[in-house]
Amino acid sequence: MRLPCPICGARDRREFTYRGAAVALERPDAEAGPEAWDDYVHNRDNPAGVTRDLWYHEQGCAAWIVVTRNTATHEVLGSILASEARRAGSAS
Amino acid sequence: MRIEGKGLVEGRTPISFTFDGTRYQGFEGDTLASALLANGVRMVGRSFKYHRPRGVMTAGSEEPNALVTLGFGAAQEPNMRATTVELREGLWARSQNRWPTLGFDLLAVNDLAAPFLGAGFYYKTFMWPRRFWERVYEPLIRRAAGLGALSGAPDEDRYERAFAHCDLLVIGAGPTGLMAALSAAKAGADVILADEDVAPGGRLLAETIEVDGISGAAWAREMAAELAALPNVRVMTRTAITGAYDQGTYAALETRADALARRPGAACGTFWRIVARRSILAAGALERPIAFANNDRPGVMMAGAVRAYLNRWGVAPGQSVVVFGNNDSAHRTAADLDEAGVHVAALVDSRHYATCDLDVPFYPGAEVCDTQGRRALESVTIRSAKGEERLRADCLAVSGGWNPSVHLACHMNPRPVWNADLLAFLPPENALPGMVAAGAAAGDFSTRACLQGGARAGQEAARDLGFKGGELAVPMAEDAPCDIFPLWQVPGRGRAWLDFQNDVTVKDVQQAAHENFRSVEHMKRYTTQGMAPDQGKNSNVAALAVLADATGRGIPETGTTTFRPPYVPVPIAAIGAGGSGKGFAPERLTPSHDETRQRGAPMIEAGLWYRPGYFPRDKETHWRQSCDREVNMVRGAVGVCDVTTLGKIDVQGPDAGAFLDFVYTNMMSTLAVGRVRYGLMLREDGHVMDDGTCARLGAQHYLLTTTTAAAGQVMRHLEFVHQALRPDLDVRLASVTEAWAQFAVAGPKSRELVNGLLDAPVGDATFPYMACGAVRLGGINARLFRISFSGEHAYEIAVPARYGAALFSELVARAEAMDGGAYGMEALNVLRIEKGFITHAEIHGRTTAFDIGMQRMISAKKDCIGKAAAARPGLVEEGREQLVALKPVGAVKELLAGAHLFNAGDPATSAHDQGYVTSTCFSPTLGHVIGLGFLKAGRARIGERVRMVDHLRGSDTLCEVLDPIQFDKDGGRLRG
Amino acid sequence: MVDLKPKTPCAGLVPLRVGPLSLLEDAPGHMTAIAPYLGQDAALSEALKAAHGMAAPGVGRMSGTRGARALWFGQRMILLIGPAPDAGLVKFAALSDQSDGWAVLRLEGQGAGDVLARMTPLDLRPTQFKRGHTARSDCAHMPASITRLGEDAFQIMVFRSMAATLVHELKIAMGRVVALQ
Amino acid sequence: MRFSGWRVLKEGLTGNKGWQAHWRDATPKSEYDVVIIGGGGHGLATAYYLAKKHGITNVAVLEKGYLGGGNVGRNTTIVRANYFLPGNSEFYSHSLKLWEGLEEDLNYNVMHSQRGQIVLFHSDGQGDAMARRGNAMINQGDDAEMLDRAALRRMVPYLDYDNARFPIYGGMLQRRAGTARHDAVAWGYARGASERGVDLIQNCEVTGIDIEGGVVKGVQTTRGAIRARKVAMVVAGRSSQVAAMAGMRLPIESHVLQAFVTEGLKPAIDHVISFGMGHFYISQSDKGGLVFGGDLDMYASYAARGNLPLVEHVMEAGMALMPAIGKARVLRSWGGIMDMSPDGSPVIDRTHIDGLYLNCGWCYGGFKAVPASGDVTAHLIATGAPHTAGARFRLDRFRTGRGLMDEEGTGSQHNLH
Repeated sequence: MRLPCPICGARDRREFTYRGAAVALERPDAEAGPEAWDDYVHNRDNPAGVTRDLWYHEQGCAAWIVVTRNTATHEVLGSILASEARRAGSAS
Repeated sequence: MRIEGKGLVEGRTPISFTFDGTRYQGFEGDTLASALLANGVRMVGRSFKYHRPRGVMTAGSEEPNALVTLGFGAAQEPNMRATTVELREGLWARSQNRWPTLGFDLLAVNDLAAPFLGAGFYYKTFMWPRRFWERVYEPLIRRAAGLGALSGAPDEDRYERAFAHCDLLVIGAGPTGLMAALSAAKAGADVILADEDVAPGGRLLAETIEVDGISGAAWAREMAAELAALPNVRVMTRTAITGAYDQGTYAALETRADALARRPGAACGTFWRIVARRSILAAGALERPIAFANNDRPGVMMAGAVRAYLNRWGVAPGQSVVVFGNNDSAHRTAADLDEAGVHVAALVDSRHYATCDLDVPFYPGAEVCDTQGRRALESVTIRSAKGEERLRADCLAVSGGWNPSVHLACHMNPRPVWNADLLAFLPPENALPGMVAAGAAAGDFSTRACLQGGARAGQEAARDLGFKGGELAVPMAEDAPCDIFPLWQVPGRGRAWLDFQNDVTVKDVQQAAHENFRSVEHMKRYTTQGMAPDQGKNSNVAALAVLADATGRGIPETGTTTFRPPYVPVPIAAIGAGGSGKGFAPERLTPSHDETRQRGAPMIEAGLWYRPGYFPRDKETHWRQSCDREVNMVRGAVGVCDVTTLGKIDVQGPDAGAFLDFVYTNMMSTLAVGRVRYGLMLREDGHVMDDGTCARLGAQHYLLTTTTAAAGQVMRHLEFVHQALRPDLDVRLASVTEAWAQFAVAGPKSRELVNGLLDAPVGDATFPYMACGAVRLGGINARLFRISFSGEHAYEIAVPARYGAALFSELVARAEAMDGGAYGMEALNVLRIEKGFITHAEIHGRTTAFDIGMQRMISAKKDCIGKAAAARPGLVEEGREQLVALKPVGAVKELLAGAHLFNAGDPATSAHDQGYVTSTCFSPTLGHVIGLGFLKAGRARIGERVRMVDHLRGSDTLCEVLDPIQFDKDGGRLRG
Repeated sequence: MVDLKPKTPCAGLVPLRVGPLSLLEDAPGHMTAIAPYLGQDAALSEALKAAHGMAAPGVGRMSGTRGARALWFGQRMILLIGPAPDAGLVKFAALSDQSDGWAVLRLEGQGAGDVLARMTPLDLRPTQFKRGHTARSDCAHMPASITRLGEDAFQIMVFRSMAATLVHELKIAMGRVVALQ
Repeated sequence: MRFSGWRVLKEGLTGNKGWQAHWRDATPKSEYDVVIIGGGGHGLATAYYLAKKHGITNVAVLEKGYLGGGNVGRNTTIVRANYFLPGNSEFYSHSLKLWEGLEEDLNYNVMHSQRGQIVLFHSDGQGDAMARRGNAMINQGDDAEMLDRAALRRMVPYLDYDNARFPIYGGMLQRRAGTARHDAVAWGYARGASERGVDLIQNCEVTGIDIEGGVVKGVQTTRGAIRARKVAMVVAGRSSQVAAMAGMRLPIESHVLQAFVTEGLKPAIDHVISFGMGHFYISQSDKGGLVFGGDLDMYASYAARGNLPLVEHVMEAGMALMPAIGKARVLRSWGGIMDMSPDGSPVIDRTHIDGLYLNCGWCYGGFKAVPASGDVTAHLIATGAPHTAGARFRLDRFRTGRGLMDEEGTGSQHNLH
């Protein structure tokens, strides 16, 4: 399995550490309330298909990236830096 | 029997080898199977369940019968296919799954009991009496089952692993693969051509077919030479592609020729991970048997294998051969045998319309319906329109058609597609990203079609990758159409084998269907068909056909089971190469490692690091003596401990303070330059992740420490928080763990020791408790931190790592001159337990700040990671287990980490569980055993007595619940 | 005044030779991790050029000359090798002294690429990974920085504490490669 | 038909013609008292105990593929009760007791083999944590023994005691732990349920859950609509998709766990052995194959197949722990889809929809749970009240933080287990 690091290009999966769904980028406000926090920390869409998830290029350039991927086929559709995804998300 | 003038081993070096204690001779280039057949050895093994005599059936890695054990002692290798074992001088092989001998096997009695041992019989019996399963039935079954045996000795582990990268991977170096590789390479692509055989050529090595007017084998040699001369081609023989994985990653097992493997330093094989942008599956096809009564006797072989032994190795597998098939492969075998002067007793063709111009007895529209002979084939029963006829024969060559080797194309789940004309499963289109199938693997069975298909696939792959050219003239070769008539099983009495290795017969599959195991997966799992070492390569399609028939469905509706890696079995030692012994994980050594070892300290694994347990001195015979002395040394004088392993992270930038406020529960932005603060980090789930210190070295420069165990996790976490949550903060992180050697200098004489080294001494006023700053020592820039994990007046001193070894020696020597010395992890542990300082024994992932009494460290003034989740009601309930210290007050003065706590008088059962002990030690300072633990509502129960029970080690005592800090509660020694 | 003797990460471990392959420890001088602050990449590159004679390297590249090199070292990080960093750089970037943090080894000789192919998943084919190319990757389960210095020459860096393991693993792989030559 | 040795003899003598189908293939009726979505081990066991213990037989088990085709048919077959946190502790203890009587109960030989499991530890700290676990097991009434190196060496001499990167300090033995023949467990429950009147319906995929006014009314399937008073979602591996049909978003991420089997070998490993450094566990099947596995591949996946880095890590761990297995050859690898919950422990609970029940989150521990999971889920459906052995498997524990069961101590958030 290989993942496209936006900085380094396609790299072996063993250079990366997994973190899970990219909803982790959308951290609620401190006062958002227990339901919002439960949703953020625990509940997941968990699609059998295209998902966006977070990987850390730990044995590489140390970038956190968001990979768009199909969980049913392992096809990789693209990736961006988590910092860019976060900035884009905050802007919207 | 060798045939003069046949085969590619002609004129080569003779080799002697041993099978079951008898010495034989073969030739260089032989496999063990070809050499055994040349020596007239017919029976080479026993089947799994019925212990039926078995002989060589195929000429490749799919061999189901001829599994042998090679070598002895630690070199013993079980379950080796004789058909792929290259003969070498002194090779020592023996048959397996028999006792006492191959010829006389007591478990052959199973064959007589076959009516009771049909599919799934064991699910219906062996249930009474209950304890007999483990005591009687299972041991008997286990002993009878299994094939070869492991030696029990550690593997010598001479495998290696490697990576390779290419534009195009061509899998299989037969006519298809050779053309594909050359075509793509000529266009400029980087090509890897891999084949499991010892030389390129594939079926061309086994046939009398000509290519471009020369023998197929000669043509293959020329092609291989041409490819080898190209700089962008890597030909990998003896290399089986074993698995297809995501994004063009392939696993491969390369076994090394014996002479190479024996060179000093060489590996006996390589487990490759090949990354390819495109691949061509040119893996050919495997011939399949036909199920008829007693089709498993030694001497019954695949027709194509008979040709291979004859044409490649010059061996006639019999003196009188019956050939039986439903397609032209049978005719080809009969022709080759006839031409080589081997007696063909009959050519039996189930196709009623078949014709034959060979001068051999020909039986069109007929079938072989039975065979005879116990340890070797003696005769064959043929059923035709004229009735049944028995012919003497010592070899029966069978062809039920060919199964394209679709396996790799299906490793990513898609199922192969049934082709009713070819009576074969073909690789599904686009099953595997970047892979196309060509040649026989794609259902092109003529040589010419393979050559054409390979050339086309190679050229298209290259074009797809952006290369131009690669047009090749396709050589002339036979182009016979595929003509096959369905024949899976010959009706009749007697058992007809489908899965030879697991002894699964037509009846078993029918029985399974009868008992409602009608799904192909149920049939497989109930009968074990396809689960043997050949993974159904010889049996799957026929078994499917039988199941389809038994359930009234067609083959495509019945479906196939899943193809899974590896294509051929791979030794654990190959995939796990380098993992044994110390190779399992890197070793991290501290700057003081050598000095520490010289001082005789036993080393303890701390994550990947090694740290000293204690530093034994003369006359100390027990670790406790050393530990107690080291504790007393720190409490009374001064101790030195290497703490380089603690994670150190530079956090710099205008927003460093804001960033740290967000990751720590407490405020760091308010920390003054030159000061240190203890910090607690939570996970977002509200539990404690790690603790450590945070030093402010400059207005925009903080230095954090983490625990040794959590250094990597914390760095990953900080990068996550920065990049994924707060990229707006202008802050930069760098791990500097390894750049600095750091030593704790602890004890009442620590300042004296430190000042002896510093270029400019420090005092309480200039350097109070929790101060930090740059210092110089011996002209070197160093850092000094007045922090303590022992509760004593203490410092940590950091120097560039290159000076670490020298500084440690210097510190220890000076400490010893002051009645102090080095201390290890044991003493460090005692010192911190006395002070109630926590480690990962307490912050074990399930504890909250509330549990360890640090809830007030979660600042109310700001948000931080984990704050919201930590406020969940369940995480702050008074009834939670809270950190306390314990001391035994019963008759038994013992505390055991891992023991559980109960109210005095309660039974020691789950329902009454009140907590547990996490850390214990004998405190030389306090003069008794103390421990830390968690007790329900513990903070409110100081002074109570609780019962500690350790069932495992038989300990039961009363303990007093104490405040976690048992030594110097007001911290006077830290500040003094 | 105390006199502390320095020790290099690979002291006593190298040099070693196996067939045509040799493994040496480099003495790189100062090594400084330089991480530009937000929006300061161009300014940092200018400052580097002014102070040390080389612009900031692009992703996966090394710039400079043998005496003063700048190695791409990860996302937003450059490793300045050789000179002590110019004091002015702190305006544009966070600087961390890494002079002692890494073992710096040089593997040279025929088959050096084959040795590394046994240790790292990087694509090191000469057409893909040319002289002056550098990458962060995994090397025998260790985080590493790998740089091609020449046709058959590579620089390999791992954490100082892992130097012994790296040398041990390289030695085995060198033996394996040479045995097949 | 009762299975027995006598029956095997009798049938063997009469051509094996008298055997019957192990279960009936039913066609769906229009209405059931209970519909169980999922014909895996847990679903089949739930149906069995509903019928056997509660007399509820108007039950359908709907399976989109073939019975037992999920994780019950693709695990490493280990059965143990060595948990230590309240909730898991009583549940797995209950399950092991059910295992011990399962063959008589089902009249099906599931080859439950109590050969003992040894979990190794490699530091004093791990030993302390192991002691806490072992004591909890005994507190719960189960068995556990601490073995020192010498005792271990006598029992399992083939481990690497002398050169290991992470030396073996000792191990914890649970003698009552062991293995079972995984497929047979599914088939045995299927047969038992079918005999008691439960309809087992294969190739029937649920495509919708009918809910009116907060009350479940039935399900839509590829074989038509089926009304039901109660519906249980017992579909670990597909929980998120099925729950989404009821408008629920679960605390589940799906991951792939790989497992491996070698070619058949004469007996070499008599116990179940678990490595304490690096995930690795191994046993030897009665057929002779070494069956082993390791950690998750560590990425969300429904592909039921994995990748090489994990494969290699598992084999490295095997070589590190027991280098004597180096010449065993891996015959087959496969993958299963794991319902990973945040704290690594399962959920058996009511939902906010009346009559709709949830059984999910088995992570990589579902096989040994099958009997108790079926029993507890059946009890919940039949009585409306949680069974004492499964009362803590609440869905709301993540929201409230009460009763989290993070056995590994890696956290109660995703991707840490």
